[in-house]
Amino acid sequence: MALFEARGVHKRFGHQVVLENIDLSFESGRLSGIMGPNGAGKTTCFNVLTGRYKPDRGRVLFDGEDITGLSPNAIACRGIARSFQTISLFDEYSALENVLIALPEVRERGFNMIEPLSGDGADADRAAAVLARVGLAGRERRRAGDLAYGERRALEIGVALAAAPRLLFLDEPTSGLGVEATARLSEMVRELKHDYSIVVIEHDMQFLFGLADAISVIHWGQVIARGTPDELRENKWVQRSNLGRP
Amino acid sequence: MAAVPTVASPWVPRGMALLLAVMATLPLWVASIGLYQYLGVEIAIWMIYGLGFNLLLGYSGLPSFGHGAFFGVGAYAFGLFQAWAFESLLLGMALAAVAAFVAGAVVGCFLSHRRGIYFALMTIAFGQVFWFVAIKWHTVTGGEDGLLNIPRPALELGAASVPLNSNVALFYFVLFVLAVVAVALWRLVHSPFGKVLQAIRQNEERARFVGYNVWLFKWAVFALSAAIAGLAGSLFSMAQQSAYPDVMSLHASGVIVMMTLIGGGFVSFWGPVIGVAVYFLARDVLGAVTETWLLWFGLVFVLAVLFRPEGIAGAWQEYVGSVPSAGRRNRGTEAPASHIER
Amino acid sequence: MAQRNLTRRSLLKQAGMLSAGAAATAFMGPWRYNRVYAAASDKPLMIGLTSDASGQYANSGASDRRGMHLAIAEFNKRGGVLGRTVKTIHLDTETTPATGSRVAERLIARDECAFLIGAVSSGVANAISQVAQKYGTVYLNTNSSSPTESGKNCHRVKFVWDGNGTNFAQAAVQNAIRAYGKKWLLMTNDYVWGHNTSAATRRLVGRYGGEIIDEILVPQGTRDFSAMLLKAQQAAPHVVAAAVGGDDLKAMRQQVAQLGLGQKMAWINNQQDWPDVYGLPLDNLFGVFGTTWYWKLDLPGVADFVKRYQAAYPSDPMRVPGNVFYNGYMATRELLSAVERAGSTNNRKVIQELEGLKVSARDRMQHHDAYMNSATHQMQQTIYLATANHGTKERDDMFKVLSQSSPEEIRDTGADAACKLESLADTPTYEM
Amino acid sequence: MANLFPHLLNGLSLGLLFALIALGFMLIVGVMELINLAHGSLFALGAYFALVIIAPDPAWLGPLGESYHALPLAARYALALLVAPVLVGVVGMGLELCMRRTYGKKAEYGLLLTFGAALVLEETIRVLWGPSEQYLQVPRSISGAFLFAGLIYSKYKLFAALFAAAAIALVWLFLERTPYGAIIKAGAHDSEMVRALGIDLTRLRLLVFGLGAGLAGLAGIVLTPIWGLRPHVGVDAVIPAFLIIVLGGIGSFWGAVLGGILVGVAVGLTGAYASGWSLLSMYLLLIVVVTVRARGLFGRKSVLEA
Repeated sequence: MALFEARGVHKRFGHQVVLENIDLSFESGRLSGIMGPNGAGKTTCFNVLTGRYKPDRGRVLFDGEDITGLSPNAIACRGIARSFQTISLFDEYSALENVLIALPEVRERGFNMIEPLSGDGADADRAAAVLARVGLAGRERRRAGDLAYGERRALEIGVALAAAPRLLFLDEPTSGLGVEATARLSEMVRELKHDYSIVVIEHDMQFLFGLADAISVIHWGQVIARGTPDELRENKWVQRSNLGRP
Repeated sequence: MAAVPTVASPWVPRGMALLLAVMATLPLWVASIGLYQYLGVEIAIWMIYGLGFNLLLGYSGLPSFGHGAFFGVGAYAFGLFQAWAFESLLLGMALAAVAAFVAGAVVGCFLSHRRGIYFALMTIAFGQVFWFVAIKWHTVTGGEDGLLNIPRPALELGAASVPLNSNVALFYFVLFVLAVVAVALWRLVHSPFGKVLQAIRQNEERARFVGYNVWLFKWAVFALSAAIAGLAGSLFSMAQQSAYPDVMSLHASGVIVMMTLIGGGFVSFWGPVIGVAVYFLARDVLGAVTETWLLWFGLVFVLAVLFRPEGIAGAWQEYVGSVPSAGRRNRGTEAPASHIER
Repeated sequence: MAQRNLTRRSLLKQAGMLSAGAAATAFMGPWRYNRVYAAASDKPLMIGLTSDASGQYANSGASDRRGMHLAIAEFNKRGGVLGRTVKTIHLDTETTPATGSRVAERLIARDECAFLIGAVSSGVANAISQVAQKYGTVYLNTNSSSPTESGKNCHRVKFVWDGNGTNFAQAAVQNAIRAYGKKWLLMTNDYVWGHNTSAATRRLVGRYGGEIIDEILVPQGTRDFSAMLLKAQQAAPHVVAAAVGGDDLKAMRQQVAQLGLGQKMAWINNQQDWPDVYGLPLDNLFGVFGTTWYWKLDLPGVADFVKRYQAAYPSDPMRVPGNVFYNGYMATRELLSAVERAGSTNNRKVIQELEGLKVSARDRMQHHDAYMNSATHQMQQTIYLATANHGTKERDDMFKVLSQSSPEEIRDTGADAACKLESLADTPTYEM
Repeated sequence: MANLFPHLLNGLSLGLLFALIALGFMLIVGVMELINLAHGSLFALGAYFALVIIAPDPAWLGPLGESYHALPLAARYALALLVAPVLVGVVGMGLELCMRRTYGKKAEYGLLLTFGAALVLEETIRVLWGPSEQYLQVPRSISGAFLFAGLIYSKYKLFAALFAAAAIALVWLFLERTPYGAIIKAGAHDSEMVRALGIDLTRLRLLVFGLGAGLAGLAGIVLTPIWGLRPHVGVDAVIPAFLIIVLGGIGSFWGAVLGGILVGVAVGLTGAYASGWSLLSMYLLLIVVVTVRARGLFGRKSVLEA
């Protein structure tokens, strides 16, 4: 059984149908990709899957449990973490604090009002390890708002990773990055693949084709194709879109 | 891996110890600088109120323009308890805090999914409702004449009983409460709870996606802050030996916002403490000199917002920051957003 | 000079505190606040003025203060009181009771005022008097006309100089029933002062055979009265008795004037304070209202008093004194005279002197002798009913005085029962 | 039922006045996403300016003084209605110039600046004109009363309500039919788009603030003959304005108008049938509406929420 499944998901904004009868399934231990042109409904799809919007119809299942319409925090607590296309950090916090606050160990103590949450101890070591993993070792005490763009992208993933998620959603992680930084990120995600089940939205197909085990293509709010990268290279739409060139 | 620098968070940081120590000697020199003991009592009470308020405004980013309501609820609850039940200092104060907590919890249910302007407006609306009720329900509250003849019950410590009738005695008691509240809040803002609040202020949506129930946190901090306001209110009713509806007015609620911000509540734990002291002293000193003191105060306030919007604490931090080494130790620990290097 | 004084005084005080074991004594000591400072004859007599300078009574507060200043200036010209120059310090009470409390604490503790004078708002008066009673400082409520001030909120140290809502109602109700009719409608400001005043009217209307057909509550802060005035028209009463005060009254006055309702039905207003109406068109002065004094009373001394006012305040936009000024002046003058008669600023002696106060009609510039009710501490005085003075060319002659009632006729009998003064023994001694 | 009708009518006219009060506030909050707490002081300032224009101190005008005072009151009143709001608009523009320092910082700073400006303006009025009650003359043709269905109504109130309706219509025409209006509306939606259109955002803000302040001043002149005039009269205006905007939904013109009318009807009806609650009614209305509809009646998502 798939780790995560969406069945017949439907979402409308006013009169505009954004998602129509979407079926998706993501396997455990794999990196799944979602691609499609801008405005195709990829991000809305993510938002529905991670709880920001309730779908009008359809069901979302995680590990067999129906999580349709649960709040984002409830979904996050079940082990689904996500990053954002537009960087969304706690800008006044240091990089370390950004990760610290996202650790499940800290979350469990969220209503503890007495014990300090300090920058040392086991939690901090854990957080520092996450930062090291996304290439931010030595940047722990930098204010997130003061980090360079590429570093903020990495921290964006770091915050999601901190939750030790059973499923990690990455929303356009290469957005705004140059060729070199994209390559570095690609390496990092390849590393993460060993330990996490990942879903990535991208319009950079090259990036996705190099990493993904399976890809779904969304267009006009519908899944128009799915398969392995190799299979999709043969797909007409992908070829026409001129993005699938290796 | 580089060692993560430690930010020690002692129970009583040095700045706090110094402040409390200086305040403890106040009765000895207050008259010689041309002030008077009662002013010290009010300032200490409003510091408690301000610290609790800044939990909401500075730390959680929730601008409440109706917080006077809870201060007033505390004052009335204390007074009514003494009148209807029996005279008891600590029970009365506890009841005041609980009453304000309950009021805050109820109001919080309407507010906690609001942000920014809608949050501010709803607090104004609720604040007005409380004020209105206090005026209208005069059989209980005494209306605009206030609830009068509220006693200052003695502090019962086992066998000993310390009367609080003199302003000096009351001052020391208030100072003790201030110390307790300051220590508790200092712990709180460095605890996971406090850190989550600050995270919510910075980025509510991300906090939600990291797995925090933002509504519940906002609700809890609102009720908690209301409880502290109620506690301060109970002390105020003792200081004035009356409870008046005008502490619940929009104007009074606006003043606590102003004090907190002018002191630098956005950037420092101590912002409200500084702001309260500055406001009260300015009012007392300028007010005796000129009838148009509000004009001068307003002008200074406008200039402060234009040129030093981070308030006095912000200006201080900037100054300290410009002097190498001198204040390095301090600043990380005192600002709401801590362990930062620039 | 002043500075040296200050340091010397504070040094003395510090030395005193330290020798007495500093804070410990104050902390543990029994609560009996006896403040007596040896009154060196060269030490100025400090008086704290507590009338409002901002908020809705700012304008009346200023007039109140001018009255006090004139009385004090007249004493100082004669060499002060008991050989001491009288000095004043004013702090704004902001029409806010909580501020009144703090100001009173400050004036007593820091500025060592011998007496406190001044109030327009009853809430503020009440807050000040509670603090004053704690220290034993004599306080004069000059201009707040709430019946509670000499009723349930009376204090041994507080003396009330204005006529109150009940007095004015007493003066008006019986005549109005006879003249206009029995169906009365009450318009009541929805707070304590309004309710107290309307309760007094209600009682009297009942006693003289009238009938209350409705009561319209006016929340504090009301600016638009159109709905209430429509309602009043629909009810068609013979008399509307209004107990509306402050800014609410100012707004209501203007709207009643626009509708011409002042002529359409009989209105009984409680008291119209002179600073509130001065300079407004006469239409705004609708109905019958009370006052304690008017500058055109045909009595000896009045013209001279007006001249003294004009000489003292030549540039004041208010060219003639009104009731608020009069009350401020009279209260201050009588206090200082009482101090002279007592030969001391000691609070007990001054209180006893004031409790036995009798002022002749001539000195009061009123039609009847006045006296202090020693049980309620309210000045018992002549009350005048007046109405707008249409048909004169003189701009400042706005009132036409209709009648005058002696203190006995308008006595607030409820006050004696409601007022429980603290005993003199329970009032700390105080002397500055 | 016969008794109810006059109160509904009265509530409607009240509502138009409330909408007029909220109009300037609506423009500024809609375009600049700024809560202008100085709205009330600008409201008062308009009335005080009108006071001077209608009956200036003859000494100021020198030889012209006498002939100016000889002009009919109606002419001087009309002049005041035109000129005083412009003067207030200029003051508002001055405030906007100060405001520039706060752009791009925390939204609270703009709020605080207007709070401080409100203090300063009110106290300045107190110093210049004194604390006492002032009286604004209105021409004879619109003062006095008229009889309708057995009840007396104020002519001025009718004039004020019609004037408010006209002002609302004019602002609507301005927003809908002029290029400036189009720009303002665009600004209200999306400042990025405004920039993309090549519009000078700096000038747009100055214009909007001036216009909003001028409308506040206009409302002050119209309301003064009903409310009376004293330095702190602005407090009575800023809170309803605030409330109406939230009720109607931030950034919505019709929301503000409808919000004003709803508040007017609520205050009018409670004033007649439960007068003790007439002031509280608007707050209760707000709590009920905003609890049910988070962004008011016609509200859009606003950056002020973030």
